[in-house]
Amino acid sequence: MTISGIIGGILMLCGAAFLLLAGIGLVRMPDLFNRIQAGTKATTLGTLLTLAGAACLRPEWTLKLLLIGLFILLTNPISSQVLARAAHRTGTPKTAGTVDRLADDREERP
Amino acid sequence: MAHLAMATGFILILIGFYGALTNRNILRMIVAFTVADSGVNLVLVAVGYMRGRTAPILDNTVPAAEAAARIIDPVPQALVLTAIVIGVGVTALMLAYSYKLYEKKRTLDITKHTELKW
Amino acid sequence: MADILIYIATAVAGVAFLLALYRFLKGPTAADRVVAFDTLTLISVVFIVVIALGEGRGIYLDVAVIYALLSFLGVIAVARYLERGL
Amino acid sequence: MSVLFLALTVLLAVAMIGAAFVAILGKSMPIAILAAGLVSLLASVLFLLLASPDVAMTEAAIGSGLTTFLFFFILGRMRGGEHD
Repeated sequence: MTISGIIGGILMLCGAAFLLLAGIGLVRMPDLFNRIQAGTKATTLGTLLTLAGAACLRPEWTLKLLLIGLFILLTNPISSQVLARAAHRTGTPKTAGTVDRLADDREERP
Repeated sequence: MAHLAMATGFILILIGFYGALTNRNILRMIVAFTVADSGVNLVLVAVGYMRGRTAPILDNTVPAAEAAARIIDPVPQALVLTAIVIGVGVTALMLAYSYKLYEKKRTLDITKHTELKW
Repeated sequence: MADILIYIATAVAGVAFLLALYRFLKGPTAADRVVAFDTLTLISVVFIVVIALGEGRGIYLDVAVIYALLSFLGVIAVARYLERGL
Repeated sequence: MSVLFLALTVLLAVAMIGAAFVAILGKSMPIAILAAGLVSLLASVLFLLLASPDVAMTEAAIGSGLTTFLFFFILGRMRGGEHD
């Protein structure tokens, strides 16, 4: 029942709320690229907030939690970018009304 | 908790054997064996679990003086550690044989490979 | 107080886990399932941190380090395969 | 905390059985391999709940990372013929 414990709990709750938003976006979004948007950005922020909350609850674990956060911050954008590139190259169907400047450029200058 | 994990392991073993017996594609059969392998490891770890105890690694929270009353048995964990490593070796061997079979006949259907010798 | 907040946070993360699992089981294309796989891995990292807090052992966090590094490898392998590159 | 751990065990068990059914009955080969990798990855969280972090580390590294990579390597070499 200290002040840092309550701050840590609230940070963990915020992180879990972002994870829930990512889950809802993963179910409700219409096509693949929107799902990549929801499923990697929101989970990165949610996991980092949860790690910060755990660091407030247990200050002696801060170094290890910082290492985990660094790895997530390095690897998660790379994986989402590689996945989006693969999906774009294999011609995944997009929802109606999508503006695709990359495909237009490829058609003009093959 | 340990009983639930053990039940999950047995269900995974049954699902894996069902898939290995009913699929015709060789790669599908290897994937099903991998699932059954995970189930076997889960059952072995769940056998060694004791309620209310913690992991057998000594550090500040578990000093060596009171370790015997607070840690679980490390022998099943050592067995499972060996089983995981041997499992990946067996999987690699099966994949190498499936690749040789594919090079020979250009198909992965198990009913097309009926010779006793190749 | 902090315990109750951790309980609620884990319950909310569990709901997110179920939603991502629904997308993994149903997803129309393979790439949808890869996105759901990535999300499930990150929610599992949160679960590992909660388990380490509950047991009070700092050694459990090493598993989360391995997780954060190796989920990346699986996603990269699938994406390179889908791109006809591997 | 034991109620929380029991609820996590139920959640992971349901997810593992669902992923195992996808691995057996899924339509295409990459989906089946990915689902088998998910079974290994969730099994490693369950190993951690059963108080064995060393087994969890090995399972996450070998069962999920190396096995998935091996399967996709072989599947990429076999491209061109019929898989199913």
